[in-house]
Amino acid sequence: MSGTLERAVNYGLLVLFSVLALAPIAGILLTAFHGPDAVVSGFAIPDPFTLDSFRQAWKEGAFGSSLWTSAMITSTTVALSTVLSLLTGYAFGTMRFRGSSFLFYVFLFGLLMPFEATIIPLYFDFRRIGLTDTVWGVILPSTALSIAFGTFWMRAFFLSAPRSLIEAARIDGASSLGVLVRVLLPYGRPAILTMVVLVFMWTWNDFLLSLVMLSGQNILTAPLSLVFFQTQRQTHVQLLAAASIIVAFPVLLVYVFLQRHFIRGMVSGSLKG
Amino acid sequence: MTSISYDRAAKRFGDVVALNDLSLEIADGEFMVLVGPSGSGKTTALRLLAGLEGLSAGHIRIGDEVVDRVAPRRRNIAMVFQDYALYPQMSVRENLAFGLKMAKIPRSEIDRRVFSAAEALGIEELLGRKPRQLSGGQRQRVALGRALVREPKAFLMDEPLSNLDAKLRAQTRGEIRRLQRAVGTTTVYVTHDQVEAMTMGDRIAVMSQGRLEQVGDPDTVYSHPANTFVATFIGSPAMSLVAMSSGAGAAPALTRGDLRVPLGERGLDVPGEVIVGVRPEHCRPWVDGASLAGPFSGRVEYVEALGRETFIGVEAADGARFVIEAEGNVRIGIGDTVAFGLAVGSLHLFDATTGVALAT
Amino acid sequence: MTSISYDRAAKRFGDVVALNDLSLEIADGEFMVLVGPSGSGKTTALRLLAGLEGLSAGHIRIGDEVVDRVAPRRRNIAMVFQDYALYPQMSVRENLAFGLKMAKIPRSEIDRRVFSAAEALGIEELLGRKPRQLSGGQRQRVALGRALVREPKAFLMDEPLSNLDAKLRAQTRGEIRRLQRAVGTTTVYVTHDQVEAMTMGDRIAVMSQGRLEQVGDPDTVYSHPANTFVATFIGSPAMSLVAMSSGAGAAPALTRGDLRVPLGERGLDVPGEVIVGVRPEHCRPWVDGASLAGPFSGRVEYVEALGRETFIGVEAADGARFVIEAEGNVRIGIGDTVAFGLAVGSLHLFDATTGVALAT
Amino acid sequence: MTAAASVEAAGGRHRGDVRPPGEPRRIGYLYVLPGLLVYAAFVLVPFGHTLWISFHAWDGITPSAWVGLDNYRRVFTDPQVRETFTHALVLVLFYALLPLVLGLLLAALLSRMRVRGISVFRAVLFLPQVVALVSVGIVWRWILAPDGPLNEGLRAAGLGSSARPWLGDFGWALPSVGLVGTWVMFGLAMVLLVAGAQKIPTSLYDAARVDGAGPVREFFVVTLPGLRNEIVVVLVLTTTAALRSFDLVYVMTGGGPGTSTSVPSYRLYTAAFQTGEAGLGAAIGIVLAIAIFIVAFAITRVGERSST
Amino acid sequence: ARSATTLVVQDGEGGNVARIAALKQLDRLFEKANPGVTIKHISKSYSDLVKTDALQLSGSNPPDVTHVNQGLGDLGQLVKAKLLTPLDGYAAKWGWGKRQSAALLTIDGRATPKGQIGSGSLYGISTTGDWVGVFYNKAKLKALGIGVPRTLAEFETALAAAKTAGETPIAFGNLDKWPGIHEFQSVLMAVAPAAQVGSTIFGKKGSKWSTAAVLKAAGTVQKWAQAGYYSDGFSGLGYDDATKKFQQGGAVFTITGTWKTGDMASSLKDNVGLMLLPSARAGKTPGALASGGLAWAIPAKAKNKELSAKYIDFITSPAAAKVIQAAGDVPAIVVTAKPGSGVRGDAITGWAKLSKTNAMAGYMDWATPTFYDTITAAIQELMAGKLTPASFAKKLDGDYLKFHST
Ligand SMILES: Nc1ncnc2c1ncn2[C@@H]1O[C@H](COP(=O)(O)OP(=O)(O)OP(=O)(O)O)[C@@H](O)[C@H]1O
Ligand SMILES: Nc1ncnc2c1ncn2[C@@H]1O[C@H](COP(=O)(O)OP(=O)(O)OP(=O)(O)O)[C@@H](O)[C@H]1O
Ligand SMILES: [Mg+2]
Ligand SMILES: [Mg+2]
Repeated sequence: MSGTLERAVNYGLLVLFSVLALAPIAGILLTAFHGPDAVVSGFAIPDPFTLDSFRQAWKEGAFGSSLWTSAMITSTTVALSTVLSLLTGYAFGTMRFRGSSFLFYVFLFGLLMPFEATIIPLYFDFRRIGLTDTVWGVILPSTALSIAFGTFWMRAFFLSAPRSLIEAARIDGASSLGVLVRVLLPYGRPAILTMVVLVFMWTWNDFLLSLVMLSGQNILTAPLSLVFFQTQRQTHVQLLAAASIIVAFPVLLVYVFLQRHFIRGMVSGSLKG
Repeated sequence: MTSISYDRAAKRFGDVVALNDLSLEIADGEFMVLVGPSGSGKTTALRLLAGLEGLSAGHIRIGDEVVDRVAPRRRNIAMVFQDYALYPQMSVRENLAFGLKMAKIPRSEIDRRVFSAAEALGIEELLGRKPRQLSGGQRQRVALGRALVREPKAFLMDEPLSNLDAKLRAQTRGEIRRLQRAVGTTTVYVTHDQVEAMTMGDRIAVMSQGRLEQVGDPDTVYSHPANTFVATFIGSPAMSLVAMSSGAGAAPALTRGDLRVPLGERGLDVPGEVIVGVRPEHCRPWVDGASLAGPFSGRVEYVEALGRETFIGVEAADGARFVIEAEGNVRIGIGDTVAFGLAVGSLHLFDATTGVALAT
Repeated sequence: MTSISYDRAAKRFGDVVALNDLSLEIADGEFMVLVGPSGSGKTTALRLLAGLEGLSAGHIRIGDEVVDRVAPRRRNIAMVFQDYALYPQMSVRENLAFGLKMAKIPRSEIDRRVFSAAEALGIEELLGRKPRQLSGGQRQRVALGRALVREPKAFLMDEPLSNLDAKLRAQTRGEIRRLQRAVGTTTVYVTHDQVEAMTMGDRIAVMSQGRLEQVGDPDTVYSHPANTFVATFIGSPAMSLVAMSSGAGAAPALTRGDLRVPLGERGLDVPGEVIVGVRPEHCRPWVDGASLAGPFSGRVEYVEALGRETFIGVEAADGARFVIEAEGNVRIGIGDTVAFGLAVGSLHLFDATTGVALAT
Repeated sequence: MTAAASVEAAGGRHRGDVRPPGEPRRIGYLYVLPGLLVYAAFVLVPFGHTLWISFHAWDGITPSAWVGLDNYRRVFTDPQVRETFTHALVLVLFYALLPLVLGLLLAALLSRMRVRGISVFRAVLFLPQVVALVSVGIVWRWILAPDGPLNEGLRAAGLGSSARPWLGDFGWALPSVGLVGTWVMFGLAMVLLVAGAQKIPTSLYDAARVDGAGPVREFFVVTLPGLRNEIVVVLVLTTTAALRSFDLVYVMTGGGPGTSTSVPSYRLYTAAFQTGEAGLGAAIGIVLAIAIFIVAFAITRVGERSST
Repeated sequence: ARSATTLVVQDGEGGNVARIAALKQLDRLFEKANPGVTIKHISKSYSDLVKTDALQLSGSNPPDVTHVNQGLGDLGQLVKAKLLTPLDGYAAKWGWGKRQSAALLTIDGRATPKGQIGSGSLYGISTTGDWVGVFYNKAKLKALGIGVPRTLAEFETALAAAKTAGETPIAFGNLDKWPGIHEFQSVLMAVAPAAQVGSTIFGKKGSKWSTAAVLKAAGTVQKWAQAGYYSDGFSGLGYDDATKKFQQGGAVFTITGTWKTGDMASSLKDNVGLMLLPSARAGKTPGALASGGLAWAIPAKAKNKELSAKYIDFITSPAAAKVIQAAGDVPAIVVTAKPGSGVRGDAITGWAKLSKTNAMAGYMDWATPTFYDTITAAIQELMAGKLTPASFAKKLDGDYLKFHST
C-alpha cells in the first residue's frame, strides 16, 4: 500500500498550513521583542531580546486602562449572556409551550442579522439616554447578540442531551430548575465552555460596536486603543507589534487554556447545523 | 399497599394509537412482566405509569391514589431505563444517591443505603468511578441500583437487560428477581425476551398493537394461550396453526383434506371450522407404541438442527404445515418424507374467525 | 473456482494479537460460519480477507491467487457490514447498483440484477427510498442485497442479522441460505448467534482469542467438541463440566467424592484426572427403567421454566454442578432435592490440564 | 439548519394529545423571558428603528425627513454604494469558498488516517480565528507594506517583479484583504470539516472500497455527502463574516485605493457617522441583512437538497 | 480654596510628537496661571479625529476643548447641528480679531447656522499656522547639482533629474488616503490663483471644479505618478512611513504641512529646507493650502465654557505664540521679525508671506460633507491612471454641484 507516502503528504500539508497560520504571528512576535529603537525588517531575530517595546507601548498606549475596560465589558457580557441563554436554551430545548417555535425563530433572526444593521439607532438612542461612553453601551448590545447565539447553541445542546436523562432526574424527584442545575449543567460543561470561549472571543475582539459606542474616548476597549495607537505610531513597527500582542494576549491565554475543551465542543454535537 | 391499576388507559400519539384501553391490575409486591412485539405499547404503558407521558383517556392508580395528573417526581416510583440514563458527570455513588438527595434523606442514611445496594449488586468497588469508566454490564447494574436504593412504591424496568451478553444476562436476571423478592416491591418489567418473561414474571401480560392479549402466570400463558396471537408469540419455534374442520363422522375428529386427527376420548363441543394449534414438542416423529395420534406423513421443508434437538418443518396433506421436534442427532434431508404423530391431548383449538381459544 | 485459504494468517494491532496464525481452507461454494466470543478475531479475519486490513504475517489465497497485496476493489468480493454501511445520500436502488456501476456493468443489466435481488429480499417496494426512511430490518436487507447483486467470487457477512428481531431473523436466515445455495457462491459468515451457526453453516469454525479452536460441520462441533472451550461455547444452557477421577476400582467408573458414574460397557483408556462434560439433554430426571446411569441426587439451585422444557440447575455431591433438562411442565422449587440420571454413552471427556477432548 | 426541522417535529402535536403531568410548560415562558427582554430591547427594537430610519433623510443630528424609498434607490443605483456589495461578494470567494476548498482537501486526506498530534494542528490552525481582526489587520498591513516582509521575501527570492504595493494596488487591494480573510477563516473551516470527516463511519469507506471505488470516487460518494452539515455550517459562518467584514477594511485600507475595498459595513459606518447620511446607512444595513438572510437560506436549502 | 477642576483638552495632532510637546508645555503654563485647574490632554490622530468627532461631540460627555477640522464636512456640520459654541463674544472680549487676520479667522472658524463655511459666526481659532509646502533635502539637491527650484518648470526638471539619478524624487505615501489632497491641491495652487480655489472651496455661487486649472493640475499629478516621481508603491505606503523615509534621507522632496517642521528639523537638522511649491504662473506669488492648524473649539455640551474659552485665549495669545515658535513651530500670529534659521525659519517666513499676500486657501476636502471621501478616492484613481483629468474633475463636480444645488 502507498500508506507511507500518503502519510508523508498529509503531514507535509498539515505542517505547511500550520506554518502559514503561524508565520505572521511569529513575525509579529519576533518584531515585538526588538527594542523600540532597533531597526527592524522582516523576520529578523531580535538581538538582544528585550521587553522594552512592550514597556513603551504599554505606557504610550495606556493599555492598562483599556485592558481593564475590555475585561469588564467582556466578563459582564459573558456572564450575563451565559446565564440568560442557558435559561432560554433550556426552555426551547426541553419544554413545549405555545409559540415556542415562533419565539425560537425570533432568536434565530438575531443570529443571522448583521448587527451593523442595528448600530445606527442603537447609537442615537443610547446617546439620548446617556449610555454612550459607558461600558453598558457596549455590554447591553453585545449581551443581546450573544443571547441570540447562545440560545441557538444551548438549545441544540439540550436537544441532543438524552431525553431519558431528564426523565430519570424527574422521576428521581428533581424540579425543572433542579434538572437544569444538577443534571444538565454538569453534563453540558463542554458545550457551555465552548459558548463561553466564543462569546469571550467575540466580545473581546469586537471593534465596530465599541468604536461607535465609546466615541468619547474617555474609556476605550483594548482593540479600540490599539487602533488609535496604530494611527499614531504607524511607523514604529516594534511598538505596534508589541501593542498588538498586548491586546491579543488575554484571548490567547483563554484560548490556549481552554482550546482542548473548546475545539472538542466546537466539533462535537452542538454544531450539528 | 402498592397495588397498581390501569383502568382503560389509552395513549395516542397523533394518529398512532400506542396504547388502547389497557385495563390491568397489578397486586402489591407482584412482579409483572410486559411482553409483546416491537411497537406493541410496552414502553408506553410504563411511561404512562411513571408520568412521563400524559394519558389520552382512562386512569392509572398507584395504591389508592389516582395519579393521572401527578408529576413524576411526586409518584415515588423508580425506573430503570433501557439505555441506563446514568448521569455521566456523577460518580457511581452520586448516581445512586441522587434520588435520595432529592428526597432529602439524611446524609448518613443515604450512605448506608447506597452501600448496601452496591453490595447487593456487587458494585461496591466501583462507587468512585464515573459511568464512562464502566463496562456495559456494570452500568446496567448501576442503573438498577439507582432504582433499588430508592425504596419506592414500585419499580418500573424497561428492557433492563437488553444490552447484556447472554451470560451476564442470565446472571443479572437471577439477581433482580432475588432482590425484588427480598424487598417485595411491586415491579413492572418490560422485555421482548421470552426467556426473561417466562423465568422472571409472577404473571405475564402479553401485548400486541397497544392491546392486552392475555395476562396470567407464565405456565398458563404457555399452556393455555388465549388466542392465536399469544399462541404463536410465546414459544419458539412457534406453535403451528392449521385450519381444520371438526365434527364430521361418528368418532370426534379434526379433518383437513386427507388429514384426519381422531380426537379419541377428548370430545369437541364446537363443530365447524377451527384452527388447531400444535407446539413442536407435541408433534413428534412417529414411533410405534407412543401415545400419539397418527402416523401422518409430511414432506420436509427445512431442518433446523440445534444440537440438543432438531426442528423439522414439514408440509402435510393439503398444505398443512407442522414443526416436528426430534432428537438432536436425527438424520434427515429436505424433501424427505417423514412420519409423525400428534399428542392429541395437548392440541390447542381456536375459533377460526376470531382466533380466540376454545374452551376444551 | 473460488476456494479461500488462510495460511498462518496473523494480525496484530500494536500489542493486541487480534488473529493468531489462522489456517483455514474454505472450499468452493462452501458456507463457512465463524463463531466465537466477542473479541475473538472474527471480524479481523473477515477484514483481512476483504483486504481492509493488511496481514501482519502469513498469506491469504482467493482461488489460486495470493491476494496479500491486492487492493480490496480488485478482489471482487462482496461484504455485508454489521452496521449496514449504506450510502445515506443514495436511494436503495442506487445503493444496490453502486458496486455494479463501479464494475462498469451495462445499465440494463444493472437494472435487471437490482430488481431481481430486491424481489428475492422482498424490498422491491423500497427501491426509491433513502436509507433513513427504512426500518432496521429493511436496512439490513438492503445491505444484504448490495452484496447479493454483485455476483462476486465470495460473500463475506459480518453478523448480518444481529439487528433483526427474532421472527425476521429466522426468516432472513432461510433466505440467505436459499440464495447462497442457488448461486453457489463461497461464503464466510460471522455470527455470535448459535442458532445461526448451527442452522446455516456447512461448516463451523469456532474461534477464541484469535485462535481457531475447531472446524467441522455443525453436528460434529456439537457432538464432538474438540476441547472444553468449544464444549461450553456451543450449546445453551452450556454443557456442565465436572472434574472427576477415573480408573479406580474394578468396573470402569468416574468418581468425585461420593459421586460415582459407572461407565458400563463404555471403557476408558486414560486413567487419572479427567473433566467430564454433560449436556443438559443427557442429564435427565430419574425415571426408573430409563437407560441412564444413576440415580444421583442434587439440590436445586435454580429453575428455568421455558415452557417447552425446564432447565434445573443442581448441586450434587462434592459441589459438582449439573444442569438437568426436564419436561416443560415439571413442578419443582429451589432447595428441593431431585434425583437424576446421566446418559453415560453421551458423556464427553476432556484432559484435566489441557482441556482437549479425549478420544473415546 | 436542522434546528428548524426539529422545531416543527416538536410542535406538530394534534388535539387529543395529553401532556405529561407535571411537565414544565408555562414555566417555559419564565425561562425565556429575561433573555427575550434583553434581546428584544437591544436587537429587535433597534432593528425596527433602523427600518424606520432607512425611510428618512437624516444627518443624525437635525430632524429627519421622510423620503420613502429614496435611500434604497440610492443603494441600488449609486455605483459607489452598489459596488460595496460587489466587493463583499468577492470577499465571499476568499472568506468562504477558498477556506472551504482547502478544508475539504485536508478533510479528504485526513479522513482515512489517524493523525498523531491532530489536536495540536487543530489548535494552531484555529489560532488566526482567535486574534482580534484589528490586530490581524495591523499585522498584515505591515506584512503587505511596499517594503514589508512579503515584498522583501519576494525580492530575495528573485521575484522582485511580483512585488507590489499590495494594499495600494487597485487590482490587488481587495484580493489582499480577501486573502487575509482566507488566512483567518481557513482554520475554522478545517477544524469543523476534519472533525466531521472523522465522524463518518469508517465502514462506509470500507464498503466503497469493497464495492470497487478508488480514492476520488470515495471522496464524492462518502466524504462529501458525509460532510453536508459541516459544509453548511462553515459556509454560513464564513459567508456572513465576508458580507459584514468591517474591521480589516477599516484598519488596512480605509476602503481605498479609490473605493476599491469599500464594503457595505464600512460604507454604512461612514454614511451614518461621518458624512451625515444616517438614512442611507440604515438602508445599507437593511439591504445587508436581507442579503445575508438570502444567502444563509440558499446555503441551507442547497445543503438540504443535496441530501435528498 | 477653589475646588479642583479638570479641563479635558483633545487635540488631533496624534503622531506629531513635537507639536504635542509644545501643547503640553502650554498646558503646564495654563495650569500654573490658573491654580486648581488640571488639564487632561488627549491626543488623537488626525484621521481618528475626523472619523469620530461628530459622534463624540453629540455625545453627553464631550471634551471641554477640542480640535475640529475646518471645512464643511466637519466644522460646517457641527455648527449646523449646534454642537459647537459660538466664540464671537470671547473674540470681542479678548480681541482675537487683532491677533489674527480677518481672512485667517474666516478660514479657520466661521460658519453660518446652515453649515456654510467662510462666513457667519466664529466657532474655531487656531494656535498654529499650517501650510503645505515642499520640504527639500539640501544635500541631495546639491549632489544632483541643482539649486532650489523657483518655478514649477524648474521643479519638474529637478524631479526628472532626481529620477534619473536613481533617487526618489518625492516621498509620498497615500495608503491613508488624505495625503493625496495635499499632493494634488499644492499643484493646483501653483497653477491657479489662491482666491479662485478658496472661493470654490467655500461654495461661492457658480463655482465648479471643471476648470482649466484643475485639469492642468490633475494632468500634472498624473504625469508625475506615471513618471515614477513618487515613492515606489506610494499607493500602499502609509503617510508616516513616507515622511519617515524623507526624514531618513530617502527622497529629494516631500510635500506636506508645516506640522512636520519640528520632526524634520530634529531628524535632518540643517539639511532640510521648506518652500512654497513654485507657481507656474510667471512672476506670481504662489499660493498654498493653508489655514490655521486644526481649530480649537468649544463643544456645545462642554461643562465649563468660560474656562474653556480662557484656555483657548491663552493658547492663542502672543505669549503662547512665543512658546510655540520656540518649540520650532509656526504660530498663527506673526510674532516676530526674527524668523530664526533653518527649516523652522522657512516655515515662519512662509507663513508670514502667505498671511501678507492673502494667498491662503483652505483644503479642498472642506467643500462638501462627503467631499473628503470623494476627493481622496478620486485622487487615488487619478494617480493610478483610472481617471483622466477630465473625468477626475467631473467626479469632483458630481459631488460638489449636487450638494450646492440643494
Ligand atoms: N413519541 C411518540 N410519537 C409517536 N408515536 C410514538 C411515540 N412513542 C411511541 N410511539 C408509537 O407507539 C407505539 C408503541 O410504542 P412503544 O414504545 O410503547 O412500543 P414498545 O412496545 O415499547 O416497543 P419496543 O419493544 O420496540 O420498545 C409504536 O407504534 C410507536 O411507534
Ligand atoms: N483497529 C484495532 N486496533 C486495536 N485493536 C483492535 C482493532 N481492531 C480489533 N482489535 C482487537 O482485536 C481483537 C479482535 O477483534 P475483532 O473485531 O476481530 O473481534 P470479533 O471477534 O469480531 O468480536 P465481536 O464479536 O465483538 O465483533 C479484539 O481484542 C479487538 O480489541
Ligand atoms: Mg420499548
Ligand atoms: Mg466483530
